[in-house]
Amino acid sequence: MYTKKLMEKIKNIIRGHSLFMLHYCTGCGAIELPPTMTSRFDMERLGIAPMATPRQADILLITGYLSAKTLRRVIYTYEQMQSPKWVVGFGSCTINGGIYYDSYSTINELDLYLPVDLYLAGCMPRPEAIINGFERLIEKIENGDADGWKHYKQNREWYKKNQKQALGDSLYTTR
Amino acid sequence: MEQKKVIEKISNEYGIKKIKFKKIENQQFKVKINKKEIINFLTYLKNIGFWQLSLITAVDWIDNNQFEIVYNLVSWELEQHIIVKTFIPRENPRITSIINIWPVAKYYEWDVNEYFGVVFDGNPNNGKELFLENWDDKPPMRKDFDPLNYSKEKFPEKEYKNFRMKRKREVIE
Amino acid sequence: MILNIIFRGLILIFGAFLFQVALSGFSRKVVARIQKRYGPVFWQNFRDIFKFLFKETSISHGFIFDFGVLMAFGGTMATLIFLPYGSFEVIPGQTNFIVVIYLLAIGLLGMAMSAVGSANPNASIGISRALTQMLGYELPFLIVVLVMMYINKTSSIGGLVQSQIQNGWNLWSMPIGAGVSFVSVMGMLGKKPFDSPIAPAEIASGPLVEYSGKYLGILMLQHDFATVIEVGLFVNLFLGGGSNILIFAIKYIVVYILMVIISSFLPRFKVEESVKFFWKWGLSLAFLQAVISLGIYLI
Amino acid sequence: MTISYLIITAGIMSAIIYLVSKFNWKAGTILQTLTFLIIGYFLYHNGDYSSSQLAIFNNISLNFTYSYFNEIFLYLGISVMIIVSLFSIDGIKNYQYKPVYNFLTTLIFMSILGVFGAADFITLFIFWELMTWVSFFLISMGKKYSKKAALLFLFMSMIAAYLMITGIFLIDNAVGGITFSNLINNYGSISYSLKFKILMLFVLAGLIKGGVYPLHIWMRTSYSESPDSFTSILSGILMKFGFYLIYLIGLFFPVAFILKNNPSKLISELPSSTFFAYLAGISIIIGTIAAILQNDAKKLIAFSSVSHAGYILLAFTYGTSMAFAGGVTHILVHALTALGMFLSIGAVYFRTGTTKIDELGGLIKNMPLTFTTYLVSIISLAGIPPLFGFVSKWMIYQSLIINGSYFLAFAAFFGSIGSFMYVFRPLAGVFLGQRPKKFENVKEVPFFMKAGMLIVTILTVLFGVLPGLVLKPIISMQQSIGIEPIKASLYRLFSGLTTLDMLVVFTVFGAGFILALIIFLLFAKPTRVKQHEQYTAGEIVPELQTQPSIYHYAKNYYKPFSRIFDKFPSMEKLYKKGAEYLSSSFGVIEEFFYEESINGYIWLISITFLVIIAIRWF
Repeated sequence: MYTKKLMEKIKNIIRGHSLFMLHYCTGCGAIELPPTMTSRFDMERLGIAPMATPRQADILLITGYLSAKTLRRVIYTYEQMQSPKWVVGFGSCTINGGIYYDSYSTINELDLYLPVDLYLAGCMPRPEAIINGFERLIEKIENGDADGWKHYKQNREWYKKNQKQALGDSLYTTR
Repeated sequence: MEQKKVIEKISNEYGIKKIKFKKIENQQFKVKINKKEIINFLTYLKNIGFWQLSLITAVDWIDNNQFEIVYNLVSWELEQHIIVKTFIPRENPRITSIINIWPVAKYYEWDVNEYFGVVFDGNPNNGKELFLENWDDKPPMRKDFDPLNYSKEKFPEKEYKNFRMKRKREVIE
Repeated sequence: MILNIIFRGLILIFGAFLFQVALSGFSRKVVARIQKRYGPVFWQNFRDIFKFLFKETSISHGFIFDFGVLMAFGGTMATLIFLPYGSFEVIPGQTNFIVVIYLLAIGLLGMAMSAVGSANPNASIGISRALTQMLGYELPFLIVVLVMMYINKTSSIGGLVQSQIQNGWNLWSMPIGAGVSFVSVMGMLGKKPFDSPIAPAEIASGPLVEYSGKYLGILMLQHDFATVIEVGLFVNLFLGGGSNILIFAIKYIVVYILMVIISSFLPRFKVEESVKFFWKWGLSLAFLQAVISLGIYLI
Repeated sequence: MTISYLIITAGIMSAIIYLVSKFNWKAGTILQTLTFLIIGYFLYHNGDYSSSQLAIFNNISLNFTYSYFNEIFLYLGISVMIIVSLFSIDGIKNYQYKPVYNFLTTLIFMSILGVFGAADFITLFIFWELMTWVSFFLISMGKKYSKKAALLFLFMSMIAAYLMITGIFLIDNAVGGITFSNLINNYGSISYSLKFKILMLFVLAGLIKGGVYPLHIWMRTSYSESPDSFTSILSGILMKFGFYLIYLIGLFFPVAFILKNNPSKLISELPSSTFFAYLAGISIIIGTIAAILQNDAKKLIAFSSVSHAGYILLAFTYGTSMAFAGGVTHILVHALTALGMFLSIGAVYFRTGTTKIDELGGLIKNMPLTFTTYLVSIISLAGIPPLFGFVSKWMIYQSLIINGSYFLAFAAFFGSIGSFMYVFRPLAGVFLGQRPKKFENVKEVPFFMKAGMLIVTILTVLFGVLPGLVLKPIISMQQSIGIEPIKASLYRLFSGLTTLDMLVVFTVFGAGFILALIIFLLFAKPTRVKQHEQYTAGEIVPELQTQPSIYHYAKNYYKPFSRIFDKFPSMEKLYKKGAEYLSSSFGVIEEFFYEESINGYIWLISITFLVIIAIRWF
């Protein structure tokens, strides 16, 4: 029992310091990522690197507003990622809709559809804020608090219900 | 060619006297025309050099109970940009498609059809899906459509009971 | 005897794992410094590999998807055995160059099979590019090595190392060939100008597109082992191996870091461009080296 | 039991098999398999190294021999025929004329015994011609354009036959007899220029049959259009007749081989062997590139045969003991692998009705054994270590390295690496990738087809691990014809440069695989997903499944590569242009050659024969 806990702790520490994020930029916040990744702020020193496919990625970044049409793809992509996996909501649009709060085609709150582990507030958050946010995420992962993927698995029906409400019944699910 | 000459040419050559041209800029002018004339007029314009259709769009004049269909044509030889407008009633909006003159009109008309509900007779894509997936309300660009209401209904917000606390996840019914 | 061989084989595989994974982590740091960044810690690659191995879920696209990965990983580990490392040989006398080159191909074939077995078109495109590029980089390298084997009258790598101990490094005796082989090895490793098979922004990391969790971890290990073989071949063939394993390792590090530095400031070739590059410059220079060396040898 | 009796038996059995097949085709095919098995058994068990004669008229007889120099070819022929016949028990179900097919393949078997067992040139020629005519009918039983393909095959074979019969007449003129022993005894009396002529005639005939560039033009159409199980025979055995001829003539005219280890003699005697070695190198390169660019699986393998014909010719004309043994081994390798590839593609055709790579896909789920056969065959063909193909390639490379032939080595390496590209294409396009909806219910082939493929697979692996099984008869063959034999034990091979131990290679590979398996099993178990669950930049694909080729990347697989060769000429087109020019110039002759029916052509051939006979005897 103790060894299992220790093993889990080690795994979490390893996971926290090796985060691959998916290159699936959905909104305007993606423009803040290049400075975060390149020389000035250098995200790689935290062990965070961009990845091209959801199969290899650990973090799904939702960078800003998310239209309903994109949400369908994002859900599909999220389900293709392998757990443990984390969702980071980026900018105020993912929190409450932001300036698109009354749009007929963008969603208001991401947390209803995907289990968000970390929100980065701002419109848009500066690279410093992003780095700060990621450090917070690493901390959460190391402590085992970032368990959105487990929550998604356990409360699948609730999430599916919300997704269907927003997207209609023709939502494609993988399993 | 100068704008005046172009307008003169169109007024002289095209049979109808009543049409009024209005200058917007040195190289841009607009004209309002009857719905029945639209095919003939556009064909004529294409023949004298306006061979590029750059946009078809619509405006919802809800107070007049009318849709305005706008055709933007460009001529690179005459160096002019013409905006042709026509009005159709808001109830049961129908107009003849111009895909036989400009094949590219298929997509512009499809777009207008999806967002305003205007039916283009002769366009095969009326009523099909282009940008909106599983749309279940009235066309969204109409003035009587309320986006805020729709957004509240379709994309609700979660209510947080205790916002300051470390947010524990729980299923909210 | 057999137990001894097994033991030494396991030691070799484990040592190669520690060495190369740490080195490739270090090379990330080198690249970062070239780009004026701070860069990750040198054990970052251990974290990455173990993170993937410890993933709780991973997906499989069927039997061949698993089998190909095992074939690639197993074949590459087997190839590792047939190379001399300084004075360290796992099975004495078994260092046949042609066996090494062809066993290495097993890794590629297994990987190709598995990737295409995932039925993702991106993977297929990547594999078609990788195989096409292979026709480019292997030929100049093999021609140069052929000259070397002809002159030294041996085709075992151990024999070539021995002859270099007597006659001096092949790097000095055939410098053009060494240069050609250096570029060829960069092609084998898929380093920067020749990385069109994995082009992440273009075909979503190509063959690797469908791999997740432990599959990806295993393939990262496989890539590291393949790196050990390919760079080790270069060190053995041109830099005279090493009298002990430490000297071998130092030479290895120099060659590898040099490759990393060169590739860090180069853009990417299109695949037919890289084949043409290898055929135009690589082959002609390799044949030039052949003529020169043969002339010297016959005189 | 001498060969002559076996041949008579085969002849008689062909009639019986035909009758039985008329009654019940399956029984006929089983009888055919049994016949081949029994004949093979008798040859193995009762066959003593001896010569025999089969008298036809009082003073004309056919001479046969069974000895070290041809036994390996005899066994190769018999085993290929047994495997194909086993495969045919279920495999010829869809053919139109099954009894005739069985009858003709039995005749092919007879001609194989005759050609490989012949002890004089006329016997060789008679059975060679029997094979040509029977093949002509067999090819024309195939697919849509098979008649045209058969005509082209016949035309090329006829050229080969004319060359050969002229050579035989020259030999007869020079030494007064056409038996092999007669030639050996009187070899010294032939003048140098005559030797050159005879050698050229025979080698050219062999090259046509062997399909070496630029005489390969019959192969593409004949291979792709003929019935599938016959294609395996065609590439497995009949193509090797050409190389048997080269090998045979090489024995008597020691220009190609260093018979008594006298290199200086080789150089002074004839420059032709270098020429042929370079021709072989070109053949390897052209065949490889052409194979990479094909879309039809059978055409692809046909061009790969051009490339591998180049390897065999290269080994034979290269002139070292090692290369020679490598060439003979490569004949066996190519026979086995081509058999495996054609049988598995034939099995795919049997179930799906197409061999176009871009129309198929994902068949591994339905046909695992077919896939395994194909996989093992291509690994062997590409020359990857634990399998048989590596042995022959290793031997050829060793001899190239010892002598430092750069261009030839370049060609050989090119063919070897290029073979990865072309063998992988059917693997990716036919067996892997996305399966179209219409092939969802395809089943694995019936039992006997499976059995045939399984035997090929097992043999390929077995000979790879224990190459000594094959090398032993080759060593005795080399001893019997006076070449210094290569050094080899059951699983070890020695060249002047290094030692190859196939068992160690195999064991290490196996150990590596097991270690990989252990590491694989240590970590969490994966979940299986459906084939359409793909990374597609977020797009969802199940709807696309109705359009098969959209999501299966098989069309223009090597498009970037083919762009390099956009402006290169094609030999076939060149010949066609030449033919067009000729046919427009010689309108009268055209009527004979371009007749829709083949009557005119047969008439022409008969006239030619009559003329030849008339000149000879009157």
